[in-house]
Amino acid sequence: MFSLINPDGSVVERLPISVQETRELYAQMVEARAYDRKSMAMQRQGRLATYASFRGQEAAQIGAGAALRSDDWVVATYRDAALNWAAGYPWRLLMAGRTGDERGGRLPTSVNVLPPSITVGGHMIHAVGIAWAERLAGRDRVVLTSFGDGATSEGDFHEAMNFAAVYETPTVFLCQNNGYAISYPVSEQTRAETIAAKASGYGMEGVRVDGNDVAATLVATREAVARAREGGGPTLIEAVTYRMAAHTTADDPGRYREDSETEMWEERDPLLRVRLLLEKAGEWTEEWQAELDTRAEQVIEEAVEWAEALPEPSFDEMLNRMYLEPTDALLEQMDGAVE
Amino acid sequence: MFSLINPDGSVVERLPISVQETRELYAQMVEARAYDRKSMAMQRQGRLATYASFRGQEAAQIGAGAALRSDDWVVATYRDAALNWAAGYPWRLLMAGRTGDERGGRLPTSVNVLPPSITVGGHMIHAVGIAWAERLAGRDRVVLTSFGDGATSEGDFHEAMNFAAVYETPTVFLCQNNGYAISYPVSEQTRAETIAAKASGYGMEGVRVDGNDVAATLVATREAVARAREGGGPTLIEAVTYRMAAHTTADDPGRYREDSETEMWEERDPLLRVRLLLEKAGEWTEEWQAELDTRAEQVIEEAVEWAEALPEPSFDEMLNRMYLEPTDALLEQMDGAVE
Amino acid sequence: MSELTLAQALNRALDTALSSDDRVILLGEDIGRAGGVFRITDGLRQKHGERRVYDTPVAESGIAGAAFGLAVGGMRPVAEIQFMGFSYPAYDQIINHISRIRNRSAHRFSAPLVIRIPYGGGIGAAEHHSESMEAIYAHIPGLKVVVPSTPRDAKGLLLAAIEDPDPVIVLEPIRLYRAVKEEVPDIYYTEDIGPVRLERSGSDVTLISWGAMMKETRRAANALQSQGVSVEVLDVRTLSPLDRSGISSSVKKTGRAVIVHEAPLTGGFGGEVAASIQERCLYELLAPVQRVTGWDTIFPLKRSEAHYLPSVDRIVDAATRTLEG
Amino acid sequence: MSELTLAQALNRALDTALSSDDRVILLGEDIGRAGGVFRITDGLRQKHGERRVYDTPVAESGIAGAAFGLAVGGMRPVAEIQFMGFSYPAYDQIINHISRIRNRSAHRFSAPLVIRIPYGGGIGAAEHHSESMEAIYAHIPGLKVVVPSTPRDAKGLLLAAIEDPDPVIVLEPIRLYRAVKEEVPDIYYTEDIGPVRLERSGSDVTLISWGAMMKETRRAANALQSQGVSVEVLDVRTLSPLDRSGISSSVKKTGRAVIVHEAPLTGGFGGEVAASIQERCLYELLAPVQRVTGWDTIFPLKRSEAHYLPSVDRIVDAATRTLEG
Ligand SMILES: Cc1ncc(C[n+]2csc(CCOP(=O)(O)OP(=O)(O)O)c2C)c(N)n1
Ligand SMILES: Cc1ncc(C[n+]2csc(CCOP(=O)(O)OP(=O)(O)O)c2C)c(N)n1
Ligand SMILES: [Mg+2]
Ligand SMILES: [Mg+2]
Repeated sequence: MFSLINPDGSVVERLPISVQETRELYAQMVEARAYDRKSMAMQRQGRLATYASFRGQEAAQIGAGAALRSDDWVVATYRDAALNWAAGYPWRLLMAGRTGDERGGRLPTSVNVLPPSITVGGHMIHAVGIAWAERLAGRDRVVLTSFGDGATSEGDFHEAMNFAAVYETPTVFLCQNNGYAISYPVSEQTRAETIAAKASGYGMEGVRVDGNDVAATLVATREAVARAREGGGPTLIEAVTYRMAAHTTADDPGRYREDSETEMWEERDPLLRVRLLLEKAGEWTEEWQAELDTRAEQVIEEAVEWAEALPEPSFDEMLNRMYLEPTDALLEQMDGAVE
Repeated sequence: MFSLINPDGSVVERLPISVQETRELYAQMVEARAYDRKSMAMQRQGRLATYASFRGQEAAQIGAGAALRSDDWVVATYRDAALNWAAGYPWRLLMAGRTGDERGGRLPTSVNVLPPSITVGGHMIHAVGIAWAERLAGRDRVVLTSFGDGATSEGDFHEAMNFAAVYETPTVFLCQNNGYAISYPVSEQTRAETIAAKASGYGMEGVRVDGNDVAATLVATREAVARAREGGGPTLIEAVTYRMAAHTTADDPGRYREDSETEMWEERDPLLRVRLLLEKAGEWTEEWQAELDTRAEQVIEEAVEWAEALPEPSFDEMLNRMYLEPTDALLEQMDGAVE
Repeated sequence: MSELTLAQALNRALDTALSSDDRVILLGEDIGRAGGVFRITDGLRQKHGERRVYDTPVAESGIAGAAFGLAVGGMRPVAEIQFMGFSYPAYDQIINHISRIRNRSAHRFSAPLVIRIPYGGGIGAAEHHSESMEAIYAHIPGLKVVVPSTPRDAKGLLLAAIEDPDPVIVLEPIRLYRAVKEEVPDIYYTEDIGPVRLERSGSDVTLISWGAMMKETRRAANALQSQGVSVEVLDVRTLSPLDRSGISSSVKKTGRAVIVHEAPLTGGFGGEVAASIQERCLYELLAPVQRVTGWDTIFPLKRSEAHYLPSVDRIVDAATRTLEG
Repeated sequence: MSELTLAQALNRALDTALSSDDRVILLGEDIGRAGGVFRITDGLRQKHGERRVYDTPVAESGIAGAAFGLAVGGMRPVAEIQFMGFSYPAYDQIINHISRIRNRSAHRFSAPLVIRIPYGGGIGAAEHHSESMEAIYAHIPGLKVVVPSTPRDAKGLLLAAIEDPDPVIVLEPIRLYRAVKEEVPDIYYTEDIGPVRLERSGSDVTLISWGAMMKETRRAANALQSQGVSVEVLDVRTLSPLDRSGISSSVKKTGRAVIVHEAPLTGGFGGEVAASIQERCLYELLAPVQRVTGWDTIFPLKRSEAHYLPSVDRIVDAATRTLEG
């Protein structure tokens, strides 16, 4: 497994990224964690529909996001808010989506990120199709698709991997192996040693990386992105990480995993190790942390305010989103509606 | 690639099967080819619905079938008449199916073979479920499922392979790689070097065998069946072979492959090499061949007669096959029917 | 007898089935250790063991296909699909294999299995978690589709489905899982698959619904009754086979009908019901059969959910229109 | 103008689209080198090149999902599914992704793509090769479904589908592919998605059908006409969005309607049409709206095909019943 930063903040080998970049990645992880914390709180207060925490997976998401060009595409899931944000998805829209508002999916036209996929497995092939379209258009954009360990059991994973390999599309498959598909441990989901090992069945490159190591994830993704951009085709990256919280706010992990396991992963926290690394290098201070925290909270608070201040979605809007032009049936339903 | 008999009839290594067994396998292949020949002729005369020839694939099918115990299961496809027959499916019922008669699927209760699957990919998981049931019932039956190279592109292949590995079901996956999914060559279907290489992504054993070599196929299948029977779980066997005829009688191979390719495979004919082998051993004579041919033709002729003598399927039968007891709607439809 | 919610009644049905028939096994995502996302299988793995209750990989086609194989192999599998919105990857297995093996084999093989699918909205869930696409299942020959709306029916219909020699889809109304309690027999019993249940007798108008919308339908019946309208209420319970004679004998009597479902209007199963009514009762109809349904839209996210779900008012309104007609 | 079969008209439409819009690409099983199992894409790969016409692996979900991605990425993909019976593995992609991206993204993204699906029986094909499950597509919000029955409509509707800003399923009636020839304009033209086509005017009864069954419906109209019945014939052409006003204005005039489709009765799209008619025209109806459909069975194999397919006699009979009613 490829790694660069140990859990204690020491490095495996000289980091191929600058201190400044490391600080920036750290700041992003702090901001993402603030979003996660806030969302969990709001969910408990009944202000969100459902929420799937990514705590523990910040390094995998921020590291991968940092490997992309601003016009690259991201096609990811309900658990990928940090990745989506790193690729340009504004917090306020992500938050709006979580309150149960379709307008959260209305991304700025400058941002090439799809609204998070809720179905498991179906979206990876979209990343293949988009990448295919980009190549047909003669552009060199890359498409990164993110999904969980559980998603690799779906037939759609297989078809997406195969299409990407067959048509040599510039697609990067990022599997965040966080140990579980809800309650079902990855050790039971497959008899393969690793998820990365699944790549060879498609004649594809597969790499395994410590997903709690932001530098390693960044470097591995950067390589895959570069290969894809140069016409070298797709790559499967398995980022080994852990879902620290429950699956969603409706789930009770006590039914299927030991606290001791979660505690062990707490020690491998993706933020902690970077803080320690920076601290050793004299690049982390409590004041800077306080500054980051304050700014993060403020940014997230603004996003929440924006999302919650959206006017009530209207009845007509709901019907108007089905087609570019509403059909006669929809127009009639708008007219005659007794809600 | 595992092989035992060369195309010229010489052996790679001492055959682990007896001469008597080899003669029997040869006789079966002759009989199967007679069925194929007859079916092609009948199709041209408009006496069959559609027909998918297995010419060139007799060794793969007869070899695999010979590895099974009489109570083992077979779950195979439209192209697997020889395999199904080897597992106990009477020619007359196979033929009835091809004339377009559901009664062709009504197997004797002593035979554990499913009616041929027409959809590509969907049936492999059935072999997993049946094998699972057999284990739950405490029986040691094995389930062999056969499919083509094209089927490995379907998501259902992936899910079936994974379920079999996860639940360690006694399932043998036999892929007859005959070079094409209709017009699409296997070299384009996947970027994997071989189909057998796909097994490792499931933590499964994968073997590649010369599918035109009846002895090699038999031996490889026997090993997989034994492992499955003993609780060792599933195996993927890739039998490399070639579809000598058109995909079905509606297809024109001239659009997508060269005659020279087909001619090359003609030299690797699965019957020819066994004939040469037996001839060298003084075990093949023209008289015996004539005997085999005559008997085969007679057996097939009887099957055809039986199938074509089936009474016209009635309207009520069609409606009565939907449920064990017809629903009110069906009873009404039977009563009121103006056909 | 025990006072049970619909969810508990389903749990008891599965428990009873596991106890009384060795061939019954359960499979699905998170149904083992976690007891299912709606806890319908809660405690069953602990009680009946790992060889009766299986967690599966996230692969709905695989689940349905494996259930098919298990059934052909002699078991009585009961599969859970986590939400109706995730049942579509299994659609091919259901229509092309599960519903067809009896036909394809001229009765030699059959697939006596159950697929349980929680369906419907009303809990402010995420996208794909509120679907009501019963019509795509009710259109499949060879399949049966039941939709209980009460705890008692839930247990009896689920047990009947498990006993049935043919494959049955059991649609479970999510928002009724814990909405009401009812006395449910502790013993093993079945409710017939097929007949509608006459829930209330009346003479002016027939309200016809199933599953989740029965709640609003019952309320609308109360509201109408308090306005002096004599309302008959039918809980269809089984969409396939459809009890056309049960429905039409009611409408022949009242001369008026309102069909209520949550699915979008166009192509919803209410079309079938309305078409059948006019075929059988045209000359008795005093007004057009009304349909009160979801709009022709995708089920919306939480903030718009109230816009979508058919309301008691809409049902009352439609009934009133038939009375004026 | 050229005399073309429906199959040829589709081929010309694709050729025209490939020539006039760089964003159009075709993908599907065996559509390249082989020109498709029905030869609808014959010659197009040779003419337009490998980067316009792609053979794909046997993976229908992948085909639909890749088409979705291609469309989101700015292309105008036209996917072929080999037979309707093999479209079900793609159903999840169609309902959960293709039809929803506009809604999910509040118009930021859309999936302007076409999925062509040959459907229907009558050629004595193998199992799964004769399906008529249009109802499961017509019930999906966000999707459009067209079903041409003439060469001229086929070209015009296919080109309209390719132009459409939303996803469109084009159902192609297999047994009409080569059944008739018609003068078809050589130029680029579109037929509006939506309106029914009034094929014959009459005053006694309206025959309503689409796609493959139009052939029997036209014959039945001729037979009835020769018995002195004045028949109006509607070719619905678009199942979604459904032209309810076009249908009801005809039935208001005639007072009688017969709907003809090949799909099984229960849950077939005829239920929607009949329900809509009685909603709008109950007081003008002189007899129950009749449905002449496939039976509630799986489409049978060759030897029983004639038992299944709705016959001219059945249509005439049903129309006669409405005249007696
Ligand atoms: C097709 C489909 N099936 C089932 C579900 C329900 N479900 C939501 S998340 C999940 C587990 C996914 O696990 P994984 O892919 O590892 O992602 P994670 O949640 O761990 O990030 C399941 C089964 C779904 N959303 N979509
Ligand atoms: C799900 C599905 N998709 C498409 C088809 C149409 N079809 C029939 S055979 C075939 C090719 C299958 O190729 P392969 O698996 O290699 O088997 P072979 O015919 O070569 O034996 C296709 C695409 C089908 N029957 N089922
Ligand atoms: Mg996971
Ligand atoms: Mg093949």
